[in-house]
Parts: sequence; structure tokens; C-alpha cells
Amino acid sequence: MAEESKTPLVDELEKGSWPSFAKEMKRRAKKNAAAKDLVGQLELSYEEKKVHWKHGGVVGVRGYGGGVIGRYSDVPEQFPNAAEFHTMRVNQPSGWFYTTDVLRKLCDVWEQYGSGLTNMHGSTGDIILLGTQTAKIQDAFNALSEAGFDLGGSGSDLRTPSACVGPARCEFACIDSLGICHDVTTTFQNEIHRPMWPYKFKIKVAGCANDCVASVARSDLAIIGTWKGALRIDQEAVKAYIAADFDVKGEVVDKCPTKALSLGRDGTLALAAEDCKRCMHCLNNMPKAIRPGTEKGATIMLGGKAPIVRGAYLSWVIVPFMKMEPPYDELKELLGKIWEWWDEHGKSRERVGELVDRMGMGRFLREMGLEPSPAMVFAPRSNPYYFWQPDEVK
Amino acid sequence: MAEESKTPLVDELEKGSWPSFAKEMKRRAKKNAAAKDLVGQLELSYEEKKVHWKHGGVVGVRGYGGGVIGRYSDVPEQFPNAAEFHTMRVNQPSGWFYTTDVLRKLCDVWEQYGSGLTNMHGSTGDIILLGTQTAKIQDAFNALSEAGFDLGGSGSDLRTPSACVGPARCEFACIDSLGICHDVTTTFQNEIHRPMWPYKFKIKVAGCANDCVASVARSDLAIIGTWKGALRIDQEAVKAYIAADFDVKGEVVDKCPTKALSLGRDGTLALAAEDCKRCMHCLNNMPKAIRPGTEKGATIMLGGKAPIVRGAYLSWVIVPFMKMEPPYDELKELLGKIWEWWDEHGKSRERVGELVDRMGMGRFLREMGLEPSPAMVFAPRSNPYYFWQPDEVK
Amino acid sequence: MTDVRTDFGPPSFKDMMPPVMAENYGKWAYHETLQPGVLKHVSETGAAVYTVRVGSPRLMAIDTIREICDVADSFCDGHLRFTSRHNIEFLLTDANKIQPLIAEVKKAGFPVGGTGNSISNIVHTQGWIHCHSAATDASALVKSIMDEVQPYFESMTLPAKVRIAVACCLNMCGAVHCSDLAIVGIHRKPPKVDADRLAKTCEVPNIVAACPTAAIRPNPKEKGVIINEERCMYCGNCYTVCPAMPIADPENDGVAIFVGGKVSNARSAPMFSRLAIPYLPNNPPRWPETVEAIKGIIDVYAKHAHKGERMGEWIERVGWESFFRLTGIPFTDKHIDDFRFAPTTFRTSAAFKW
Amino acid sequence: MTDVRTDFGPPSFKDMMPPVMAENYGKWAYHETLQPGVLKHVSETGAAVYTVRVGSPRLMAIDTIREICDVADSFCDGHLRFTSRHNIEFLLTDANKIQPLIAEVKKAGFPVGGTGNSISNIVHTQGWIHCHSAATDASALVKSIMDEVQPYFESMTLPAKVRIAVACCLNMCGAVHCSDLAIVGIHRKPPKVDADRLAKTCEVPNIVAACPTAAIRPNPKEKGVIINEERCMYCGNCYTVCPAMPIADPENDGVAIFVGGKVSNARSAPMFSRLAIPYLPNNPPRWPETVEAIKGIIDVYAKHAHKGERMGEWIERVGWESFFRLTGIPFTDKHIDDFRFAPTTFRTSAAFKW
Ligand code: SRM
Ligand code: SRM
Ligand code: SRM
Ligand code: SRM
Ligand code: SF4
Ligand code: SF4
Ligand code: SF4
Ligand code: SF4
Ligand code: SF4
Ligand code: SF4
Ligand code: SF4
Ligand code: SF4
Repeated sequence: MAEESKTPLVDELEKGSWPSFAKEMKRRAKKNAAAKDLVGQLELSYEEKKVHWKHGGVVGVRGYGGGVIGRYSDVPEQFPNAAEFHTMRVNQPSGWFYTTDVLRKLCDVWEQYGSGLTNMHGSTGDIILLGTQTAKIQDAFNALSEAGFDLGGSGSDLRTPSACVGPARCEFACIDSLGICHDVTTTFQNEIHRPMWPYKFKIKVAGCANDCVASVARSDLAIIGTWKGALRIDQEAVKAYIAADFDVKGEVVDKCPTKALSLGRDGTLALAAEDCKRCMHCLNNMPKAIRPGTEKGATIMLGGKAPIVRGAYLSWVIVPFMKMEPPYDELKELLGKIWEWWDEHGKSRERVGELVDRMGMGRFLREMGLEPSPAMVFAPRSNPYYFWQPDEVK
Repeated sequence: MAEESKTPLVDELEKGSWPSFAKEMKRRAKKNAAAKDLVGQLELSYEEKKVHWKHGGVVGVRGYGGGVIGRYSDVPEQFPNAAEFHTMRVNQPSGWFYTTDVLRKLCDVWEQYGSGLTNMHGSTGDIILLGTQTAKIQDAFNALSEAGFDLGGSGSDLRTPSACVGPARCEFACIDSLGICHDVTTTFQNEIHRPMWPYKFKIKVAGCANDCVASVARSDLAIIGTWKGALRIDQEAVKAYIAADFDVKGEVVDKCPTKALSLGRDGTLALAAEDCKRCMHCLNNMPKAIRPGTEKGATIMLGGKAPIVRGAYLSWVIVPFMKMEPPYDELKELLGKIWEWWDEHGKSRERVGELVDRMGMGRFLREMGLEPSPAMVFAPRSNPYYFWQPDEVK
Repeated sequence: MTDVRTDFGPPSFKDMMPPVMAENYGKWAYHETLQPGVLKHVSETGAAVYTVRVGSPRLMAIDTIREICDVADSFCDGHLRFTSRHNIEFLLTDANKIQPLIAEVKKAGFPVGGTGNSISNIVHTQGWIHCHSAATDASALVKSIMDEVQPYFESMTLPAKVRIAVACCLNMCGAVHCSDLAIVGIHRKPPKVDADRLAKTCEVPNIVAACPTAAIRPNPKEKGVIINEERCMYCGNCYTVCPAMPIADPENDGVAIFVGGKVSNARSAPMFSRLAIPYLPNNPPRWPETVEAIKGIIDVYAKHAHKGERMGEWIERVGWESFFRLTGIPFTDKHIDDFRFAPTTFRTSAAFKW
Repeated sequence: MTDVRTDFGPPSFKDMMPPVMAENYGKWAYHETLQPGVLKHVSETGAAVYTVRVGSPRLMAIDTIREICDVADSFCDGHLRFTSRHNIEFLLTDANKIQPLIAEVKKAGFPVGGTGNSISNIVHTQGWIHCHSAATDASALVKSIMDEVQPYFESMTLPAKVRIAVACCLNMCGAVHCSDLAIVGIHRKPPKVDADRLAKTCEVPNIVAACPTAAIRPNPKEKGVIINEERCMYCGNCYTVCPAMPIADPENDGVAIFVGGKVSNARSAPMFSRLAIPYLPNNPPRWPETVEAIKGIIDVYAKHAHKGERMGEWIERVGWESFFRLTGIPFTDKHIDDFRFAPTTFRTSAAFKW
């Protein structure tokens, strides 16, 4: 087992003003053998510039197909206590809200059954509990469920949905991002816990087009709050901004990407509603004066993902506007249709965006029964290679 | 044979104020049987909404592999005089300049050996002589060469180059578009007349970025005049424009895509040279006040073509700046290298742009010995899929 | 390899240019547009050349060419040229001859114009007059459209140049893929395969390679091909390489309209034309539906574009969703790209206009 | 299928929110940023909630979490949350407690900030701490960079938000593909094939399908694969599906830097990050070359961007040629795309800046 003092490279990372993950690891290492060996193995990785983990093996919890990432050291003889160092993905509360008592319970569980190291949070949104052994996983899960926590997703399933803070603290929220996230998560527990699809599927919910959960880049299906009709301007508040020497013309009017705003001599801010594309810029800069319109709902976007295999995708519009009232039947039906279609046509490890790209948006829309709209494209096709359906030709 | 009076649909197209191709055809029909049958066959096409030509067969002139498009009617019994109706592509003088005596000679030749119908010009730039028979082609060619005209390109060869009017009449010309076009055409006669490549290759020369020959869209290799350093502004002339109530700010300064121009209170027009991308807009609108810089040359672009097979391409920058002095050795060496590389790697009917797309710009540049430059792209790659050469790694 | 004289190349433009152009070659200082169709170019030397631009049918009988030569002889000392858009340009040095020349050519039925912010001549192709591949007729379309928009040729009142092109099939001979307004002949049903003829006259690998959407596979049994009709988008390229796969179909052939392309670099980069109207019927001899559609788009553009804005620049500023709203053209599944670069055209943004 | 309790889902956020948020849920009217890291949100009801945002290492020992809970107990009635960038947010109703809370967390070594035009926490991944696929270590890179740029976290002086992300391999767990500054671990040599192990443990078709550039073909002889090293760009996806194709290589692995991505729709559409620096060496524990490069780009951006301009918006305005000129980063063949959409990135225009 590596000696505490023998980690000069890791120790280097305890220095500096930013909170140190190395300190966290060494703090735990004092109390936990697995954490201690983890520090040792990391030191070795720094020395050799090389990872020392093996491909994950299948470990799990009874009744679940995912939620645990098996992880094994490739130098177990050197670091026996980190020989097995599995991760448990625990489904966070929407918006990552906690009361301290619940959080303390979580800590107690991980003190007893794990290394006591965590990620708050993983980049999909889960609570990441780092470092436990196969033998302890079932007990760890039981204790977690005692504490009120269930597992998140992993493998070819619905991944743990996440949402921005939204209506809990944000004036821009056009939809109940937290409510939608929680509802979808509880409705699709089976899809989250039992991998059954060609590949992973991620859902993220943002209350407005600022997209504070990066849903457009990091989820297969992005639900983004927006509104129909004109945004609302409080002219008194506009004058107040001007009075406070805020440069309404320079910071807002001139930066409106569609030049939909104009500032009158008398300080009234006028909107050409048909030109506004709801980019949020003016609201962001004058939250006291400009609010979303009253008819609220969401734009649904599909396909976002990282580069592997066919290159990265940003999600694109597939439903320009959907009303968002509980129980969100329209959304759930659409999800069902998409999953079924993807399941039928998708190759193994083919994300839904890659599939739509391969099969064609036209076909996707026809088979989903969605109305084509210019909102779905930046520009129409430039090539003349389009298709006619049998009923359209003689 | 179709009766003159029996072409009501063609006759419809004699009406209207725009010069009528139908009048032209019928005018000829009075004197030429082939032209007459052509009118008849066109009437039939209008009746049936259907083309009546067959795939071209191989017809040619001794010593030439191209320059003639064989064309046969699919209703020869109905229109025997149009049964064979081949096209001769005759290489135009650069810039489509003519003296009347030369043009009259051309007419005489086509009166004797063809239908007397022409296109002035074809969209590659050739003089198109419409309608002759296999038996007459050699004599037609001999007469043409008497008149000083040679054939243009067709098939998988170098197509007839063309150029904008350039220095002959245009203040914007940064290169001798006509001289370059003529020089390249005469230098590569063998490449024009003897198809030997995977597919066609087109060259067009524009004196400036206004690209009055659409070279970027319609040639595999576009030569576009430009300059290095700052454009030249004549402040007196600027003041004259202002005096003449021309809205310099609104029409020029505000519309400069890079905001490189600014108009001083005193009416001096200032340029931030490093911001100018030489788009030509300000020169176009104030030709009396703004001229290209003094260090002139060309930007070389590659790959432009129509949609078939892999979709249309616009040519893109492969040499940001090349000096353009006769005998244009640098240009000709580059052409030689490109043709050789294309010939070696190109599949049948694969245009050079499609090949570079398939093989990768990086590889193309390395093998051509061209320096990579940000001028070659609107933006760098967003994917992480790039290659390292053996000498770059340990 | 042959006895006849070959490879001597085209006549030199130097022997064709009027003296004033030869003398002032590369010395031109600026130009003015005296009236629609009339340009004055002034040299650093002070010399000037006048250009009168005249609309041409492009397809010309030698009889007409000779008449044009007569005009050039009487007004231009026997010099003229053609433009890259197939107009005729008479080149004069004597300003006093301009109006008489104009009178003469107008008498002969030729319009004068095509300069500046006008609709110039339509770049087009062979059509049913000379090409086996034509899904529509180019010349009739051009004639029918120009008859309607000629006032725009003879004036300079549009926000900017409007370049129109017509191609009679997807080979797009002409800059149809980059024009402000582009009309292209299309098919709408897969080719029919004439198996016996194919076996005799065509190379299967070439046919398979010709298909942009990989809709063709070799037929294992006989020496032939099988078309996956679901993947065929009727481009006709298999017919181009193999006569035994005819695709012409009077009932379903027609034209599509693409908009917003440009090739100049002025202000904005060159742009491809993009699909506006997927199909209009072939309706010879004057294609009224197509002429109407073109006029409609021009009217909306003329009304809404800013001064100096090309069609594509206007559309980029207001957004394609506004283009479809303002023109009333229905947006369909066909407008959404599903070819190679499709994802780069998808709206990867929640921001769009209602 | 099982006796244990399953599929009960996560705790409800409703039971976790502080009362003021529950009561004013959906009623928030506006917000103010009182100081870097301190937000005040005011409800239509007049109620206000204060947020103190605190930088976190993300990788936390339960001991530290418990200390954070202590803070939340003494100042926030036991309520706190984490952000989508892994910062800690303390939620208070009593404005007087803000400064004491800040004093307390600073004492404990936590920085306060990350709001407005700042550099917030770095979204990152597992690295050598927990992932077999890691070509570099995420945590050490994050720590080393944040130590340097922490002043930007604690202030709001940048032209706009700068979002940094780190991913330790091309799987890019985290929004690395759309960040203002993105650091990604890369390999530079093809994987080695362990033939015997492959035959035992992997499915050849999966491996072949895993390769984005079709560099892998089945080995006809044994049940194995052959790599066309010329086509391999070292993504490691074959290793992801088959452990018998290890690609890690201490000598050549390192990081690449991508810039100019964003995900918000504010003003401009979301953008991908694009390649700036193809390779910097793995140099543990503090990756000095990478930290320097990141600082250098931030400095040039801070100096040249207009107020309110995100990194990518600034680069789009001045042009990529200017980005490379101003930063002095060499432009190489690697920057030019040769993957699927390559032609859409080529400069199909003669207009560019010298
Ligand atoms: C833990 C986490 C990184 C982190 O430190 O936060 C993570 C870790 C892994 N990801 Fe991921 N991904 C994590 C979020 C992401 C994200 C970001 C997101 O979800 O917002 C992405 C990009 C978005 C996307 O899904 O495209 C992401 C894209 C991938 C990919 C590439 C998938 C693709 O289609 O491109 C892989 C490869 C794969 O699936 O085989 C992958 C695979 C993996 C694996 C399972 C490695 C593997 O090949 O088996 C990693 C396990 C590491 C370990 O031992 O714990 N991970 N992964 C994140 C999950 C924590 C959580 O549940 O909250
Ligand atoms: C005559 C002309 C149209 C016209 O009316 O002006 C023409 C006519 C034909 N073109 Fe073209 N092309 C003509 C300019 C063009 C242009 C425009 C240009 O050159 O500026 C293009 C688009 C630019 C390009 O090259 O991509 C063009 C792209 C094609 C293509 C598509 C090639 C591609 O790679 O996409 C084909 C198909 C082929 O080559 O098999 C084609 C094929 C043909 C054929 C030979 C038909 C065929 O499949 O064999 C046509 C012969 C018609 C006939 O019977 O005369 N033609 N062709 C033009 C040549 C006249 C001249 O020499 O001046
Ligand atoms: C004669 C001709 C060149 C030739 O060798 O034949 C020519 C001549 C001139 N062009 Fe051009 N252009 C000619 C085809 C073109 C083309 C090619 C085409 O249309 O296929 C283009 C590219 C069109 C496009 O972008 O799609 C072209 C884009 C321009 C531009 C850029 C306009 C813009 O803002 O995009 C200018 C500058 C301007 O007009 O302000 C220009 C300017 C000019 C000037 C003013 C240059 C000069 O100072 O002499 C010439 C008179 C223009 C006029 O008509 O008012 N010329 N010009 C061509 C006449 C065609 C015709 O008969 O109408
Ligand atoms: C707390 C958090 C949401 C959450 O549920 O956790 C949040 C909260 C707010 N965001 Fe955000 N954003 C949060 C992540 C994001 C993200 C996601 C990311 O960074 O991964 C984005 C997209 C970033 C991008 O485009 O790459 C994001 C893009 C914005 C924007 C758009 C900025 C822009 O101009 O592009 C605004 C509007 C603004 O700042 O003017 C915004 C505005 C806001 C406001 C002002 C909304 C409000 O009125 O409450 C909140 C305080 C912002 C601040 O920090 O000053 N928030 N915000 C996230 C804090 C992350 C952190 O710890 O730093
Ligand atoms: S996405 Fe919109 S609603 Fe959600 S937190 Fe950000 S700004 Fe608020
Ligand atoms: S939301 Fe965006 S587009 Fe609409 S007015 Fe405001 S700034 Fe302009
Ligand atoms: S391309 Fe330039 S140089 Fe040539 S004619 Fe047009 S404006 Fe003049
Ligand atoms: S040439 Fe174009 S970019 Fe340069 S200053 Fe003139 S308008 Fe601006
Ligand atoms: S566009 Fe098609 S039909 Fe027309 S000339 Fe060219 S190849 Fe022939
Ligand atoms: S018409 Fe075009 S798409 Fe259809 S089979 Fe032939 S080549 Fe393929
Ligand atoms: S980015 Fe790669 S190495 Fe890092 S956690 Fe994700 S999969 Fe593992
Ligand atoms: S590393 Fe990537 S590119 Fe190379 S062979 Fe494996 S999958 Fe293909």
C-alpha cells in the first residue's frame, strides 16, 4: 500500500487558492483505505501520465439494469483497497435542492458503504458516489432507499433528466422546469432503470432560451421554455433604467439581433413583435422592464450529443411550440413515439439524432405526425434531392 | 415533314416584347430544312411535354476528342432533317469580343455547313453552333479553322476557359483576366481537345471579387483578382460624392461588412486596413473615390460545380494570394500538380472538388505543398477528428 | 496523329477590341451609368468608352447576327461584344451616336438595359431544343418570364441586381445553384429500367456509382440493376450514364424554384440558392404558374428588401420563416434538407420568429 | 422480478426548497446582482431571496459536505442547492446574514463568485480518478486553471460570461463541444490490437461500426480486425467498445483546446467550440503549457471583445483569421475540417482579412 507521504505530485495540487480536490481526497484518505489507495493510484497516473483503470465490468443492484458504473484498478496488487472502486449514480432532486438533514443522511450512507468521496454532481446531473465494492452495493442501495434516494441512469436507457432552477428562483421561467423534470423522471422510472434501447437518451429542461442546463448541447431531447406573441414592456421601468444611466440604446436596442426594438425620443421602448425571435437578450439586460409574453409553453428540440460517432450535434427544433400543463400528456406521447421509432430503426449505439440524420427529417416528421415548419431550419435545402410520396404524384 | 403553319404552340412564343428565340428559329426555318424540322419537333415537345432527343452519340473531328455534341432525334421519321442535329462548341475570344468581319465569317460557315442557328454563347462560354450532320462536321471544322476559330472543350477534359471583360473596360480589374484566360487556353490546347481525365475541369477568371463570370460557382478553378495591403481612398473625390448628396455613411460606411470604414465630421473617409476583407462593396459604390490597393494578384479557389453527384460546391480558397505575371508559371505548375493528383486519385466522373472533399483538404494541401491558412476556411473544424503525421509524434 | 491543323486556339481578344480599349487597357479610372443599359467608362488618360447593353434571345439565327453586325458597323466601327449573361454590348467612343444606336436597336426589337439594379438576361440552357436530358424547356421559360419582367430590365429600380437562371435538369448547366431566382426542371418519379437494353449498352458499376442517394444496387441475377424507389429522388443521373433508364414523364415532370443565391463577394459571401417552391407543372408554351410565382417573389422582395440588399441578403436579415410568411409559399417536408449536410441547416436554436 | 423496493424515484424538490421559494414559486419579478456571487431575486409579492454562490471542487469528501451543511444550518435554515455548473448556492432570506456567511465560507477556503460576466466553475469529468478512457486528468487541469483565473471568478469584469469545460477523452462528458473554452484529452496514435484477447472478448461488427472514419475492417483470416492507420484519428471509440484495443500512450497523449462555443440563445444561436490548439502535452500535476494557453486566450479576448460579446460572438465579428493573428496561435492543416461537413466550413469566398 502506498505511504501517505509518498504522493508529491498529488500534494502539489493541494496548493493554490481554488478549493482542492486533492485535499478532499487526502482528507478522506485519513479515514478510508479505499480513498487512500485512490490517492496512491492517482499519484502513479501522474508519474506515468497514464490511466490505471480497466474497462468497467457489470455490477448492479437487484431489480436494476443500471445506475452503477463498475470500475477496477489495473494495478490491484499495488492498491488492493481500490481494486474495486465502483460508482453509484444517485438521482438528484430536480434543481439540485437539498435540506441539510437529507444531505447528511446521504453522507452517512456513503461513510458506511463507500469511500466517502462524491461528485456533487455528475455532469448529467446525478449525485455521484465514488468508490465502493461489489459486495457492498446492494446494502448501499438499501440504505440509500431508506434515506429516500433512488438510482439514476446508466447504459442504454433514459438518463437522469435535469432542469434549471427555473420558477423556484428565476423571473424568466416560462415553464415549470423543475415540475416537468420531476414528473418525467417519476413517470419513466422503468426507462431509467432498465436499459432497453439502442443507446442512451437524455432529457434536460430549461425554463427559457438562456438554457442554463445546456440542454441544447447535452440532451437528446431539450425542453426549452418560451412564449407566443409579444414580450411585455413596462415603460415606466424603462424610464427608470434610463434615469439610472443604463445605456438602453447601446446595450439593448443596438444588440437586438433582429432589430425588433427601437427607443423613442421620449424614452419609450417600442417592439416590432413579428421581428422578435425571443432570444432573451433584452430581458436579460432589463429584467425589471421586459418580461416574456403571456402565452407560455415550450420549444421541443431533438438530437443533441457529443462527437462520438458521427460528430457532435446540437439539438434542433422539432416542435416549435407545445403547451406545458401537467400531466404533460402531449410531451409523454411524443416521447413514446420517438422511443418506439428509434427502437425500431436505430442501430446499436446510434443516438436518436444520428438516426434522424440518417433517415431524414422529412421521414421523421411524417412518421411522428409532426407539422413541418420553417422554425425547424435556419434555411431550406440548397440541393434538389427531395422526395415525393406516392399520393403526391400521378 | 411538319407544315410551317402547324406550330401554334411555338408561334405563341413569337409574341411578347422580349426578343423571341421562336422568331429566330422560324426565321431560319424559312431557309433551312433542319431548322424547320427543329421547329416541328419543338412543337411536338410542347404538345407532349416531353423531350425528343436521344442520348448523344460519339461524333467528332479528326485529331480532336471533343468539341462536338452528337445529338439525334427520337422521331427521325417525322423530322428527317433534324434526325442528326449535332452541336459544335467553338472557342470564343476571351471576353467575347468580336469584330463584325470575323463574326460574319462565322455566320457564313454556319450557313454553309449547319442550320444557321447558334447560341451566343453557351454558359461555359463557347460559341454554340446548333445543328449539323456527322457528314458535314469535318468540312465545317476546316472552314472554321480557315476563319480562325478552333473547337472548345467537351467531355472529360479542360473545358473552354472564360473571363470577365476585366482590364479592357473595368476599373476594378486587379489582374489581366483576358490575358490570363487567353494564355491558359492556348497553353493547354491538348488538355482542352483530348479528354483524358476523370471528368470535366473548368477554369474561369474574374478581375475582382465581384466575380462577373460567376467563377466561384461555375468553375473547378476560379482565379479572382484582389490586392494586398490597404485600398486607396481619394479624399477629394469622397467630398465630391458628399457634395453630390450621395449618402456615404448610409450606403457605404454602414454597409461595410467588417465596419472597416468610418466617416469623419470633416468628411474624410478612414479605413482600418486590417479589418477590410476586400469585399468590393465600397469600391462598387464609390468608384471615383476608392480603388484597389497597389500590390495586385489573385486568390485561387477550387472545387466549384453543379449538384450532381455529391451536391453543389462553391469554390473555396486554396491559395490566398498569387502574383499574376506572364507567363503565369506558378499558376500553370499548380494546375499541373492538381491535374496529376486528381488523375491519380479521382474516380470516374468525380470532379476535383468532390475528390478533395473525399480525401481531405489537409491531405490535398500537404500533397500540393500549399501552406495552410485561415483564409481557406470560414471557421476551423468543430470536431476533434484530425490526423498526425508520423514525423509529428513520438 | 492527324494531318489537319489543330490546337491553334481561339482568336486573340486583342485583335477584336476597339482601339480605345486596347489603348486604355488596364487604365480605366471609373464608370458612370448614364441611363439603364448605357455605361460610360473613363480612363486615367481621360479617354472614354460608351457601352450600350442590349437584351438578346441567346439563341440567334445567323441572319440576326448579321443585322447586329450592321448596327456595329454603322455606330461602333465594327466592334461589339457579348456579356457573361449573353447580352450584346455595343461599344462606342462618340457619345452622340448613343441615342441613334438605341433607336436603331429598339426598332429592331431589342430592349436596352440590364445594368445596375435591374433584372438582366436569364442565364439558361438547351432544354427541349437540344438536350436529351431536359425535364422542361429553358427557352420558353426564359421568353415567358422576360416578357413579364422586361420593365425591370429596362429600369434600375430594384433594391439590387436580381440574377435569374433556368436549367432544364438537375445537371444545372448555368449558375442555377447560386442565383437570386433559379428555375430548374425536375422529375418526380424513378426511372424505368429497360433490362435488355441496359445489359447491352450500360456498365452496371457506373450506374451504381452515379446515384447520389445509393438507391441503385446491382441485380445479382442478370447483368442489371435494382432501384430502391424509396431512396430515389429522381435526379436522372443514372439516365445520364445509361440511356436504358429513361426518367422523362410528361405527367409528373415540371420545375422547382430556388431563391437567394449570389456569387459576388460584395458585402456577403457567395450563397447557394435554396428551395422555395418544390414543384410547378410543365405548362407549355408559356408556363403561366411559374411566371406568376417568379413575379410574386420579385414583388415581395422589391417591397421589403432594403436598398442594396440582394435577395439572399434580404432573406438572411429577416429570416426564412419571414420569407415564407411574406410570400405565402407553403413550407413542406421537402424544404427540410435530408442530404449530406442536412444537420448544418437544422435550426439548432430556440430562437425563431412567429 | 425482485423483492426490494424499486423505481420510487428521487425525492421531490418541493420538500427541499426553502419556504420563500415554495411560496413565491413562479412569481419572481426580477433580480439584481448585489456583488460578485451574490444575487437578490425579488418576487411580485415583494418577498426576496438572496443567493450566495460558492466555488466547489465538485469532488467532495463527505466531511466537507457536512461542513457545508453546518453553514447552511447556521445561515439558511438548512437549505442549499447546487448549480448546473456544480457550484454551491446558499439561499437566505435575511440580508444581514449575507456578509457573515461570506466571511464564514471564505474562512473555510471557498471563493464567492461565478455570477454575471465572470468565469464560473469548470464543468468537467472523471479523468484518471475514475475513468478507464481518460487521455488526461480532468481534476488536476481544473484545479490548475482555476487557481490562475480565480480573480475572474470573484469579479465580473470580463466582456461576458466565459464558460470553460474539460473532458478527458473524446466522449466529452460535459458540454465541451459548446464551451467558450474547452479542453479535451486526446490520443495521437492508433490503438494497438491485442488479437487473442479481441477474439475472446469483443464483437468484430461492433468494433467496425464504432469507427467514425471507417478505419477498421474485419480481418478475413482470424476473428479479428485490421486498422488502416492512415484513416485512424485516434478517437478511441474502438477501445470504448473493445478493451482489447488499448490506445493510451503516455508519450503522445495530451490535450487540445477548442474555443468559441456557447449554448444560450441570447443574441446569437448556440455554437460549437472550434479547434484552436491541436495539442499540448500532458504535464502533471499542473499542466503549465495548457494553463498558459488558456490564460493567453482569455487575455486577448478580454482586450479585444466588445462589452457583452461572448468568445464566439467576438471571433465571428472579427473573423477567425483575426483570432489566429491576435492570439499568435499557429494555423495548421489540422484546423481545416476533413470530416463529414467539411465543405460547409471552407471559405467559399474571396473575401478575407490579411
Ligand atoms: C460521470 C460522467 C462524467 C462526470 O464526471 O460527470 C460520465 C462518465 C462516463 N461517461 Fe459520459 N459521463 C457523464 C456525462 C456525460 C455527458 C454530459 C451530460 O450528460 O450532460 C456526455 C455528453 C452528452 C452526450 O450524452 O452526448 C457524455 C458522453 C459520453 C459518451 C459519448 C456518447 C456519445 O454518443 O457521444 C460516452 C461513450 C459511451 O457511451 O460509450 C460516455 C461514457 C462514459 C463512461 C461510462 C465511460 C465508458 O465509456 O463507459 C464514463 C464513466 C466514468 C466513470 O468511471 O465514472 N459518456 N457523458 C457523467 C455522468 C454523471 C451523471 O450521471 O451525472
Ligand atoms: C451547352 C450547355 C448549356 C447551354 O445551353 O449553354 C451545356 C449542355 C450540356 N451539359 Fe452542361 N452545358 C453547359 C454548361 C454547363 C455548366 C455551366 C458552366 O460551365 O459555366 C454547368 C455547371 C457547372 C459545372 O460544370 O458543374 C454544367 C453542368 C453539367 C453537368 C453536371 C456536371 C456536374 O459535375 O455536376 C452535366 C452532366 C454530365 O457532365 O454528364 C452536363 C452535361 C451536359 C450535356 C452534355 C448533356 C449530357 O448529359 O451529355 C449537355 C449537352 C446539351 C446539348 O445537347 O447541347 N453539364 N454544364 C453549356 C455548355 C456550352 C458551352 O460550352 O459554352
Ligand atoms: C459586362 C459584365 C462582365 C462581362 O465580362 O460580361 C459585368 C460588368 C460590370 N459589372 Fe458585373 N458584370 C457582368 C456580370 C456579373 C455577374 C455574373 C452573373 O450575373 O452571372 C455578377 C455576379 C452576380 C451575382 O452575384 O450573382 C456580377 C456582379 C457585379 C457586382 C456585385 C453586385 C452585388 O452587389 O452583388 C458589381 C458591383 C455593383 O454592381 O455595384 C458589378 C459591377 C459591374 C461593373 C459596374 C464593373 C465596371 O465598373 O465596369 C460593370 C457594369 C455593371 C452593370 O451592368 O451595371 N458586377 N456581374 C457582365 C454583364 C452581365 C449582363 O449582361 O448582365
Ligand atoms: C444557477 C444557474 C441555473 C441553475 O439551475 O443552476 C443559472 C442562473 C442564472 N442564469 Fe444562467 N445559470 C446557470 C447556468 C447557465 C448556463 C449553463 C452552463 O454554463 O453550463 C448557461 C449557458 C451558457 C452558455 O451559453 O454557454 C447560462 C446562460 C445564461 C444567460 C445567457 C448569457 C449569454 O449572454 O449568453 C443568462 C442571461 C445573462 O446572463 O444575461 C443567464 C442568466 C441567469 C440568471 C440571471 C437568471 C435569473 O434571473 O435568475 C441566473 C443568475 C445568473 C448569474 O450567475 O449571474 N444564464 N446560465 C446556473 C449557474 C451555473 C454556475 O454555477 O455558474
Ligand atoms: S434557463 Fe432561463 S429560466 Fe432557467 S434559470 Fe436560466 S434564465 Fe432562468
Ligand atoms: S428577445 Fe431578443 S430578439 Fe426579441 S426583442 Fe429582445 S433582444 Fe430582440
Ligand atoms: S469581375 Fe471585377 S474586374 Fe471583372 S468585370 Fe466584374 S467588376 Fe470588373
Ligand atoms: S472592401 Fe468591403 S470590407 Fe473592405 S472596406 Fe470596402 S466595404 Fe469594407
Ligand atoms: S441543364 Fe440538363 S437538360 Fe439542360 S442542357 Fe444541361 S444537361 Fe441538358
Ligand atoms: S434518378 Fe437519381 S436518385 Fe434515382 S436512381 Fe437514378 S441516380 Fe439514383
Ligand atoms: S470524458 Fe471520457 S474519460 Fe472523461 S469521464 Fe467521460 S468517458 Fe471517461
Ligand atoms: S481510434 Fe477511432 S479512428 Fe482509430 S480505429 Fe479506433 S475508432 Fe477508428
